[in-house]
Amino acid sequence: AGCGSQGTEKTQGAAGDTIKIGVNYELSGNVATYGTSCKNGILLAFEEINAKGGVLGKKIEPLVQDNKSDNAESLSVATKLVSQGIVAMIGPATTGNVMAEEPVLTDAKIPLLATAATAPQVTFDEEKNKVRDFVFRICIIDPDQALVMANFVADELKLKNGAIMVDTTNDYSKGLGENFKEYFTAKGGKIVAEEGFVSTDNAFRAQLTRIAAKKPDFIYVPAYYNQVSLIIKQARELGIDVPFMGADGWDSPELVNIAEAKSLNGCYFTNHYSVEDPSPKIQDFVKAYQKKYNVIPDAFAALGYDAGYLMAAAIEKAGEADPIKIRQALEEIEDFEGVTGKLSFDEKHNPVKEVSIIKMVDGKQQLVTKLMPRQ
Amino acid sequence: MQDLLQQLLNGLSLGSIYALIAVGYTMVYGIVQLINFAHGDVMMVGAYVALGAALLGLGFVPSLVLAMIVCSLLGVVIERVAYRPVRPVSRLAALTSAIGVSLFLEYAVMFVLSPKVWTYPAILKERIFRVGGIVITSKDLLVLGTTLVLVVILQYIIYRTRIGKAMRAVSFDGTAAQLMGVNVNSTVGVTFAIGSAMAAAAGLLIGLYFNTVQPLMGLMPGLKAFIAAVLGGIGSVPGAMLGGILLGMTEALVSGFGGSMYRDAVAFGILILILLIRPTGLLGKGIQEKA
Amino acid sequence: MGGIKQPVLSLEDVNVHYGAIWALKGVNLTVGEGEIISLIGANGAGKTTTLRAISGIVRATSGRITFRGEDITRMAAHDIVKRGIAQVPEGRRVFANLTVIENLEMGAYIRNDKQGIKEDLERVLERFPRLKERRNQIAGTLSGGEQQMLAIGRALMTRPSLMLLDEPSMGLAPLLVKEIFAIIEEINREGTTILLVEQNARMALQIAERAYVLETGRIVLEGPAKELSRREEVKKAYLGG
Amino acid sequence: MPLLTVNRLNKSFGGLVALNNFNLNVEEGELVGLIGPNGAGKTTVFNLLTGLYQPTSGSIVFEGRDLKGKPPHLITKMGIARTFQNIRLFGNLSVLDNVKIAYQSVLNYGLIPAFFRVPPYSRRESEIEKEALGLLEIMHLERYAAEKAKNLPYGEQRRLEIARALATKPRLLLLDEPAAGMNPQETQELLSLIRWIRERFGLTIILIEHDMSLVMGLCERVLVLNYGSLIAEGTPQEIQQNPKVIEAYLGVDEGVTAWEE
Amino acid sequence: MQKRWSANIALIFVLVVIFAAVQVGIDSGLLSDYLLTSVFLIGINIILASSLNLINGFTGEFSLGHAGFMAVGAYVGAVITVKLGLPFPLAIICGMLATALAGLLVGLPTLRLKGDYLAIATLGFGEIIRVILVNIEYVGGARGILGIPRVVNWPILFCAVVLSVLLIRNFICSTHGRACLAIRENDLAASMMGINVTFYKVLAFVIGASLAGLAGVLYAHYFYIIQPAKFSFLLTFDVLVMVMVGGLGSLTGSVVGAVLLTILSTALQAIPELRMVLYALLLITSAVFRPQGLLGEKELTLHIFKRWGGVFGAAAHREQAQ
Ligand SMILES: Nc1ncnc2c1ncn2[C@@H]1O[C@H](COP(=O)(O)OP(=O)(O)OP(=O)(O)O)[C@@H](O)[C@H]1O
Ligand SMILES: Nc1ncnc2c1ncn2[C@@H]1O[C@H](COP(=O)(O)OP(=O)(O)OP(=O)(O)O)[C@@H](O)[C@H]1O
Ligand SMILES: CC(C)C[C@H](N)C(=O)O
Ligand SMILES: [Mg+2]
Ligand SMILES: [Mg+2]
Repeated sequence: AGCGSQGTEKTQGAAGDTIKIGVNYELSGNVATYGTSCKNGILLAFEEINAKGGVLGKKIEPLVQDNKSDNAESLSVATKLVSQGIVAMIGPATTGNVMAEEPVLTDAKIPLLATAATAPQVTFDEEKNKVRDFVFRICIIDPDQALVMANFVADELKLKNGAIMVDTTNDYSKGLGENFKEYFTAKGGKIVAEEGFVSTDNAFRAQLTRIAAKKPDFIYVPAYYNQVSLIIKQARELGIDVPFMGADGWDSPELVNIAEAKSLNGCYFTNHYSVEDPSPKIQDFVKAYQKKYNVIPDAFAALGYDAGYLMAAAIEKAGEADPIKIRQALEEIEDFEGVTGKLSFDEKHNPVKEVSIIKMVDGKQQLVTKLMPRQ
Repeated sequence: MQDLLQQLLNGLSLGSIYALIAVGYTMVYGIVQLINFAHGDVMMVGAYVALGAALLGLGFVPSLVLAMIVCSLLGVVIERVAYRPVRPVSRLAALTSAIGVSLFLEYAVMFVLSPKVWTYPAILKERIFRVGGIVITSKDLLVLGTTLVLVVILQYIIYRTRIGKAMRAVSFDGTAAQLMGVNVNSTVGVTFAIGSAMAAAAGLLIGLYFNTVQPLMGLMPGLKAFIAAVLGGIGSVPGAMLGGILLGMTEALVSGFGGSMYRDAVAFGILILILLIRPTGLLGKGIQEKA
Repeated sequence: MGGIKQPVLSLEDVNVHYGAIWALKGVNLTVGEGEIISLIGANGAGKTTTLRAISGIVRATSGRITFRGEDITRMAAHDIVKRGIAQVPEGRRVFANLTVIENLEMGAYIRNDKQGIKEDLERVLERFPRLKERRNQIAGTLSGGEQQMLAIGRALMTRPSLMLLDEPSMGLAPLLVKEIFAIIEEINREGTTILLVEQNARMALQIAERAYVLETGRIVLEGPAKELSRREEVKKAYLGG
Repeated sequence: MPLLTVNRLNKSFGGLVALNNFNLNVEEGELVGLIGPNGAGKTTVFNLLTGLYQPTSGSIVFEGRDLKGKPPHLITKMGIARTFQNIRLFGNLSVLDNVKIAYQSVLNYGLIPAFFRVPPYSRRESEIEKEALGLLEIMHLERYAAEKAKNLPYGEQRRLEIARALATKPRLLLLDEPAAGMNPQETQELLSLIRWIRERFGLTIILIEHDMSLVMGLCERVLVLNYGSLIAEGTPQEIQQNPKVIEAYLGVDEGVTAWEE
Repeated sequence: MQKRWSANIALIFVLVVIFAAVQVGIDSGLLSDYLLTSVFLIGINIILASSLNLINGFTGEFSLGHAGFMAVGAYVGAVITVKLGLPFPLAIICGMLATALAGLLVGLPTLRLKGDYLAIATLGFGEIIRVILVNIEYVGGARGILGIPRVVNWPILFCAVVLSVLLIRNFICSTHGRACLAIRENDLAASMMGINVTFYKVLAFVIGASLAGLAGVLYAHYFYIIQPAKFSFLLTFDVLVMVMVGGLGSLTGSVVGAVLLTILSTALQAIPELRMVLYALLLITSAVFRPQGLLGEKELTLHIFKRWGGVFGAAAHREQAQ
C-alpha cells in the first residue's frame, strides 16, 4: 500500500532531498563480473562525490538493481526504477540488456548512460536511421575495437589467415565479427573459417575441429569471458595452439581462472583501459578502488567510475535534477576527463576515445599499446 | 574423413556426458515414475562438494566418494521431504515439487556460495592422445569409461539384486509390492540414494570436463539428459546411455557440418521423429493396452 | 460356537475410515489354525477393506489386529508379509510389465532359499499349466483369467502360513473356479490357514469351516459354514434364491 | 440378411494366435452367448468388432457395411456399443456426465454454439440432460446422478456401464462379463435387467460371461471358443451336454450340474 | 433458470468492480507503472494458465509446448504491427490463427504419444520454434523485435482475459468439453462412446495454442520487445506451475494460480537474493500440503465468495475435500 505514493510524485526524484539515479547491472548470472565491476566503480564515484558535498547541494542516491544478466529482467528492473522516481539511469553493462530497457526509459523520457555496451545500435536506431535521443554511452564502440584489432593483427603481428568464432545470439559478438572481417580483409588478410555458437553452449569442440581443419594463423573470438574461456581451453585440448584474439568481453578475472594461464599466453584483446597505465589519474583510481574493494579494477570498474562522475557533471551542468535537462546537459558535455580517457560525444552520442590493446602473459594483462581509431 | 571421425568422437564425448547424467535420471524416473527435475541440480551439488573436497586437498577418488555420499543423503532427504508426501496423490504435483526442489537447490547454492564460477584444481593429470590425427583426451576416456561402468552397475543392481527386484515391483504397483513384503518407502529411498550418487559422480566429471562449476550448471545438461532418457526409453538404463550418445553425436555432427545454429532444433527434431516411429523410445518396452 | 481352534488371527472391534467414509464398523473376527474361513457380503460391504486392514495396506482407525499373539495393527505391510500373511488382492494386480516367471519370482521376494523357490516355482507352474505355457509372456497382456491365476500363484510363492484371498474366482471359467477352489482346499490341507472373500458364496460356504457375513461394514452373521448356508436370509441374499 | 456377419476372422499377437478362423452370424434381435476358458479369445472378438484391434485377416460386416479400417468412434456411431471386462468408467466425472458423454454421437452441436452459447446450445443441452436423466431412471441410477462414478458400488458401476452403452443408441450391444464380481442375488437382478433392456430398446446382444446361470438363463444360442477356435455352437442345452465343452470349460466331474444346482 | 441469472449478474458485477478499480487506480496514478506491469503480467498469465489447463487438465494431455505457441503469437503479432505497419486488431487475429495452425501442426503428429513422451515431444516443438526464430534475420534473430508499440491498455487486456476464460469455460461445459474430459478419464472408453479421440485431442491443442498465441500478441504489444530467449521451456514451466498450484482441471484454479504466483514473484523482488529460494520453498510447500492444487478439480464460485470471502474460498474446499 505504501508504494502507491511514489507514482503520484510526478516531479520525480528531484522533489526529495536526494537525487535518485538508477543503477541497473548484471550482478548475477552468466556475466556477473561485468556488472559487478561497473556497479563498484559507480558506487565509488558517488561515494567520493557525496563526501565532497554531492551535486547541487544534494546527495546522490544510487538505486542498485540486479538484472541477473537477463534481458527480460533488465526491462522489469528498469520499469521498477522508473516508478521509484529516478532522474537518470546508468547501465546495464551489456548491449542486449541495455537494448531491453531502452524503450522504457525513452518512453519515460529519462536519460540512459550506458557504460560498457559497445554495439553501435545502442545509441543509434539503424532501422529508423536516427539517434536514440535519451541514450548515451561512455565507452568505445565495436567498429573501433574491430578496426584497431584488425590493423594490429595485420600490421604488427603480420598474420594472414584468420578464423572467426562468434556468439550468434549476441549482437555485440556478431557485430564485432562482421566488422573485424571487413577491416581485416580490407587489409589484405583472409578469413578462412567462420563459426557460430549460441550463448547457452559450453561444448565447442565441433566448431573448433572445423576451424582447425582450415589451419588459421589466429582465431578471433569476440565474445563474453564465460564462453571465451571455455573455447580457448577446449581448443588447447584439441591441440590447437594458434593465438586467440578478442575484445572487451574478455576482461574478467574469470577468464584466467577457467581457461588457465598457459592456454592464454600470446592472446590479445582490445579494451577500454589498462590498470598498468602509469598515468597518475589512473593510478589514483586504482588505489582508491583497491582500498575499497580489495581487488584490482578491471576496465568495467573504470568505466563505471567515469560514468558516475560524468553523470554528476551533467546534473551540475543542468542546474536542476530534471531528466530532460540532464539529457540536454549530457549532449553538451565536452572534454570530460576520465580514467578511461578524455571524452566528448559525437553526433551519435558516442565518445571518441583511445582503444587499448592488451596481451595475456602468464595470466597477467600487459598493455601493448593505445591507439586512436578515428579522429 | 579424419574430420568426420574427429566430429564423431567429439559427439561421443559430449554424448557420454549426457549419458552420464541420464542413467541416474532414468533409473529414478523408471522406478518412481517421477520426472525428478532436480536431478541435474543434485549433479550440481555433487560438483560443488567434490570441488570443496578437492580444494581441501583431497585426491580424485576421495573427492568422488565424498560427493557421492553427500548427494545420496541429499537425494534421500529430497525424496523424504518433497516427493514422498506428494507421489501417491498425483504425478504432476510431484513434478511441481520437483521444479521447486530444482529452483531451491540452484538458488540456495547461489545464495550461499555466490553465483560466481569456480574452477577445479588439477586433481587429475590431463593427457592428450593422438591416434592418426584424431585427438582424444584422458577426460573423454574417463567420462565414457565411467558411464559404461555406471550402466553396468545399475543394470546389475536393477536386474540381479534383491533391491533391484523390489525397485521394479514398486515401479509397477506399490501396493502389490507391499504384499510381496517389499518396503516401498525404503526401496524408493534407496532408489534416490543410488540415483543421486550417480548424479554426484556426473557432477564431478562434468565439472572437470568443462572446468567450471556454477549454480545453474545442472539446468541444460539436466534437460538434455532427460531428453536422452526419453529417447532411449523411460526407465531403460542402456537406453539412456544410447539416447545420450545419440543426442551428443547428432549435436556434434550438426555443428560439425556448420549448422551449429540449428543444433538444438535438429536434435529435437530427431527426437520427435524417433518418438513418432517408436512412441516409447528406442529401448523402452511399451505394452499395448488390453481392452 | 465350539470347535474354534487355536486362533491365529483375530480382529477386535476394528474400525476403518476412508476419509469421511466409515467402511468397517467394529469388526470382530477370528481365524483358527488350519481353518478355511469365508467372508461373504454384498458389494461394498467392506470385505476387501477387512483384508487390506489385516495386510496393513489401510490403517485401522481403532481396534486391534493380532497375528499369532503379536499385535500387528500398526505394523508396516511388508513386515506383516514377513510374519507369514499373504494376500491375493482384488483385481489381480499382477506386475503388468514383468513376465509371468518374474511375477512369480517377485512373490518369493522375502525368501532366500534358492532351492525352495525353484521347487515352488515348478509346483505353481504344474498347478497352472496355462501359466507354464505363457511363462515368458508379459503379464499385462494375459487374459483376465490368466492374470487371476498368476496372482494366486504369486501369493503361493511367499509360502504363507495364512493366506488372504480376495475374490479369487472372479472372472474365471467354471472349470477353473472349481480348480481354484480345489487348489485352495489343497493349500489348506498342506497346512496354510485361509481367509477367503468370495462373491461365489455357494462355493465359498462349501469349502469353509466357518463363515462371516458382512453387511455395510458390520459382521451380521457368523457360524459354521454349513449352518449358515442353510439359513434363509443367507440363501436369499447370497445364494441366489 | 444377418445384422452381423463375421467371416474367417483371425487375430494374432506376435506368434500367438488369439483368434483362429472365427465365423459368426447374428440375426436381428438375437441374444448370443460367447463362452470359453480364460484366454480363449472372447474379449479379443469384442475388441475386433469395436475396432480397437485390427484383424490379422478376415472380415466383419455390420448391417451390410464392412467395418474394415473403421476407427472405434465411427463403429460406435454405426450402432455397436460395448461394456468392458475391467470397468472403464470416467471415474472422476459425475454419473450424469458419464451418460451425457455417451450422447455425443447422437445429440451433437457445433463448436460455435458451444463457444458462444448461442441457440442450438441450450436446446441440445437440455435435450441431452433430459434423455440422460431418463436413462438413469430406467437403470435405477438416478439417485447417484451427481456422484462421481468411481465412488459407486461395484454393481452400480456395472449398471452405469450398460446405461452409458445404451446412450449411444446401439443396435448391437456387446456385454463383456457383466456379472463378474456380483453375488448370485445381484446376478439374478442383472439377468432380468438385460432381458428388459433388450425388449425396451429392441437390441441384439452378444454376451460374454463365465456365470453359467446368466448364460443359460438368457441366451438363445451359445458359441464356445477354446484357444481362439470355435469348438461348439448351439442352444444352451446342446452346449451343456457337449463333451468337448465339458472337458474344456465346464469341468468333467459335475459338468451339467454346475449351473443347475 | 432464476438462479443462473442471478449468478450471472453477480459475476458481471464482480468483473465491473475489478475493471473499474484498476482503471481508477491508473487514472489517479495510484497504480505505479511498475505495479501496472504486474497487473498486465497477471492478465497474460491468466490466459496462458487457463489455456494450458485446457490441454493438460481437462483433456489430460501433457503438453510442454506453451512457450513456443506464445512465441508464435508474439512474433506474428509484432510482424503485423511493426514490420508491416498494419493495425493491432489484425495482429490479434493473425497471431491467433497462426498459433492455431502451429497447434495443429504440433498436435497431429504427437497424438500417438502418451504422458511423458508427449511432454518431451511438445517441449521439443517449443524449442524448435525458438531456435527457428533465432535464425530468422527478418525478425531480428536472437535480438528479437525491438520497438514494438505499446498499444495494449487496460480495457483491451481486461476484455481479452475475460473473453478467453469465458470461452474456455463455455467450451468445457459443452458436449465438446465433455468429450475432452472423457478422453482424459479413459480414451479407450471415450472412443467407445463415439468420440473421435484424435479430433478432440487436436482440437484442445488448437484452442489452447491459439489462446497462448493471444497472450503472446498482448505480451509483445505491452512489453516493447520480444526475444526468442524469453520463450524457452522455463516459461512453460512457470505456467505449468500456475496451473498446478491452482488445481489441474479447475479453470478458476488457473486464474487463482496465475494471480497468486505472479503477485508472489513480483512481491519477492523486494528481496532479490532470497527471492528464488523463497519462491522455490513456497512451490514445494504448496505441492506437499496441497498436491491437488488450491482448488483441486473444483471451481471457485461466487457462492463460496459470499460465504467465505475472497481467497478463503479455497480453504473451504479443502475441508470439503477431506
Ligand atoms: N480407497 C477408497 N476410498 C474411499 N472409499 C473406499 C475406498 N475403498 C473402498 N471404499 C469404500 O468402502 C466401502 C467398502 O469397500 P470394500 O472395497 O471393502 O467392499 P467389498 O466388500 O470388498 O466390495 P466388493 O464386493 O465390491 O469388492 C465401500 O463403500 C467403498 O465405496
Ligand atoms: N494386446 C495383446 N498382446 C498380446 N497378447 C494378447 C493381447 N490381447 C490378448 N492377448 C492374448 O490373447 C489371448 C486371448 O485373450 P482374451 O482377452 O480375448 O481372452 P478371453 O477369452 O477374454 O479371456 P477371459 O475370459 O479370461 O477374459 C490371451 O492369451 C491373451 O493373453
Ligand atoms: C561488458 C562488455 C563486455 C559488454 C560488451 N561490450 C557489449 O556491448 O555487450
Ligand atoms: Mg472387494
Ligand atoms: Mg475377456
